[in-house]
Amino acid sequence: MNLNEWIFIGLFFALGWALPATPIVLGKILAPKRPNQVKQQTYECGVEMVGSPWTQFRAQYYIFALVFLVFDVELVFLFPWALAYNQLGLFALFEMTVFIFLLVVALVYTWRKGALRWS
Amino acid sequence: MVPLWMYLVVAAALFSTGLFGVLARRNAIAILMSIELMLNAVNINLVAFWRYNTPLDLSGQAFAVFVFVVAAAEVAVGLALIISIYRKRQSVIAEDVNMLKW
Amino acid sequence: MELTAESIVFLIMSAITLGGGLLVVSARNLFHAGLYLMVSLLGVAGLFVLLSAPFLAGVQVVVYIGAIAILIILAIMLTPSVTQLPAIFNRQWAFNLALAAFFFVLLVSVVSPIMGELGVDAWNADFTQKNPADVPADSIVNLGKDLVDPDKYMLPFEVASVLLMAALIGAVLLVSPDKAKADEGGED
Amino acid sequence: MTGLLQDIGFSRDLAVLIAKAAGVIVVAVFGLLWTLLGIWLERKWAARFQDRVGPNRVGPFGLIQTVADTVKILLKEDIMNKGVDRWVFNLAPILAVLAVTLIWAVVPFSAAWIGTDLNIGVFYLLAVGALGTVAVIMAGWSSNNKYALLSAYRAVAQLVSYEVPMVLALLVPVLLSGSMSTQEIVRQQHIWYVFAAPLTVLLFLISGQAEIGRGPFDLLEAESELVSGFHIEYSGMKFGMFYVAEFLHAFTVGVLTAILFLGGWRGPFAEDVAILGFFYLMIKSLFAYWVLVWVRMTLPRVRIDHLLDFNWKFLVPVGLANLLIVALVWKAIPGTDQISSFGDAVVPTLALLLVNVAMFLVIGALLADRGRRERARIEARVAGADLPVETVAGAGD
Repeated sequence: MNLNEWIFIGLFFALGWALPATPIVLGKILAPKRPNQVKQQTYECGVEMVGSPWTQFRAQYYIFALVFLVFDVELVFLFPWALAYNQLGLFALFEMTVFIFLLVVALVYTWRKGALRWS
Repeated sequence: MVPLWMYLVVAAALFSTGLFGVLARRNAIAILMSIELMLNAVNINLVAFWRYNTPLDLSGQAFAVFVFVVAAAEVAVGLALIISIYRKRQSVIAEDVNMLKW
Repeated sequence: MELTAESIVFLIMSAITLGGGLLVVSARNLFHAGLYLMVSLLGVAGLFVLLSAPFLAGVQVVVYIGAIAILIILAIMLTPSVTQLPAIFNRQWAFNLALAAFFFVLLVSVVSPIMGELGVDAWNADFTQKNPADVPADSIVNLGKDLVDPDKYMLPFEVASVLLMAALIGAVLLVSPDKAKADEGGED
Repeated sequence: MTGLLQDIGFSRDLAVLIAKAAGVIVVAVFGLLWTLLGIWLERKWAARFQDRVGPNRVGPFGLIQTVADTVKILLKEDIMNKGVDRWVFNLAPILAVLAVTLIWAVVPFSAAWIGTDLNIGVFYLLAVGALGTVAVIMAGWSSNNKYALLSAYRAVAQLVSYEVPMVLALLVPVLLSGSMSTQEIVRQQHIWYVFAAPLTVLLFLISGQAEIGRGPFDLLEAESELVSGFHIEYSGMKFGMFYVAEFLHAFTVGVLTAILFLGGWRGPFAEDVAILGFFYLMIKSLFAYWVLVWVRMTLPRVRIDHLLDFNWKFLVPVGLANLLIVALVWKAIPGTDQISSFGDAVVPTLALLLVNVAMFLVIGALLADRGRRERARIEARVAGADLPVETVAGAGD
């Protein structure tokens, strides 16, 4: 494999920071800086902050991330499969259908359980 | 290229770091993160051995992909357990979870 | 080790990986630990690229950073009271540190060429090799073929799907609020 | 350029490095400069959709408006509220922009111009997309603000959910072309994939719109509920960077649509004249981008439960079915494994087009039926239980 292709990505990572960072630093230099207590209050629609932002949130968000995680891992398998698809037989399609079917079973279970429901 | 043993040393260091985290951290999520580090060390080893010993056969890569699957499943269930326990006890300290101890 | 471009990149990536890893286990703030975990995982992805496995590097970023680490960070955000603990390590941490260090020394002594120089060759393996054969350009295509090949990884492949299904169902069961229990008063 | 540098006296490795670095700077600076023009363009379009004139004061047709805005925002005070996590707070906008500009590394601008032609190009796009989500979470978490935090949670739910149909859509061009390299996918499009897979294009555009977080999917930064969400505490140039990232991301989705489905740089004489290919790509990208702006300006924001239902109960099943059906048809037609000219591609494209039309009809019928039943159910419940409509409307599963 040619590592040269990846040098570009590596350099992009190394240099890409500079482009958005430059205007921010420039802004730091040019802009006025006069902080005061009131200005630095956390914004809460004009009233003073009530309690800490760390109140309990619903675990619903976690379930969506969870379903995503499982799908994401499965999709990783789909990429080499799709890439090699032209050189594979019909059996490969069948296998992938089984694979996806099992995934859909899990999704349907989650759905039926009502875990995908927001209310 | 870089000799094989250097990759193995890096993996060993990462594994030991993770091991220390698993043994010493109190927070259950931190323990889970340390386990991820250990799994990653395993993956480095798998891919490095594949690259240096059998680059024509893809067993090492395939194995690494399955490690990803196991890691994902482990994290999904592990975090679900932690969140579930947190809901009941308002704590994720591993030592506090002693329901099965006597 | 002579300093070629490749070895420099290797050193940088190793430093990122190990530095990130050390920060993960030592960070006081758990959210930061999660971010450091991402850094460390990115370093591992870099090592994969160096090892001519760009697909795995991609998988590493997509699955580990894009899904697993995000899930972990989400869990950290959902269990807020513990982002700042008075003590992050348990009481036996010194002993554990010694144990991990001992383990590291043990591993290094096995894999590094020191053993060979001492004349011990118990593993019958050569860890000092430097010039393996090139990886064929279509290795990802071959990976796709192998994964669905009945003679190779077809079974693990389908079992992986079953495992993920089970994990999803189990995790959803654990997390989704149990209505029947909540009605009874929701004791442990 | 490498040869030139070597002539000056650099070693080969160093010359390659410098040439690559120059390439990086060209691509990244182009992306950011394009933003200056693109924001003006979008504001003009948006104004037209809303029956306004749009920016027209600074420079001819208001062309320099964005430059003026940039100068203004540079001079704005950068306020950091109490309790922010400084490092994370400052890194988030930078990462947001970086995550988008990194995509441009694999964009084939023409037959000869590409940052780097990775053999895992499409996968790389996904990987980079994941970094954008991280930036949003970092911003939301570090702001020490309830709205920002809520927005970060929503980011996880929304961005991450819509990545699934996005990936399912990306898999179709990979399957059709048998390659993950962006350049190779463009080369394989003897007939644009939009004709072979219109349903996939639709999936890609919808999930793309959600990934950018723009209306009707702008729940991350809903002004009226979350007072602009994760970047609520940002001001000055840091806010500016989030703005740039959002715009650039939107345009990048247009570019990706053009590359994956509209034939990229393909067009008359594009193979020989590089600048023509670049020109074609930009025209196609702008068209795709215009469609996105059109949707944004036309549709109202959806509710979060609808948003997630729409993804998991509609887009994902449709995406999975679409992928399997396309794969089946692709296998059923002989000769699809070696398509090397326009002639080879005609029959498969027509067959896929027919299948796609059939899928559209089936999906349309299913949706119409579902809509009828839902309406009937709500009407029955409203009539029977005499409840106010609001409490019933959201009860559907």
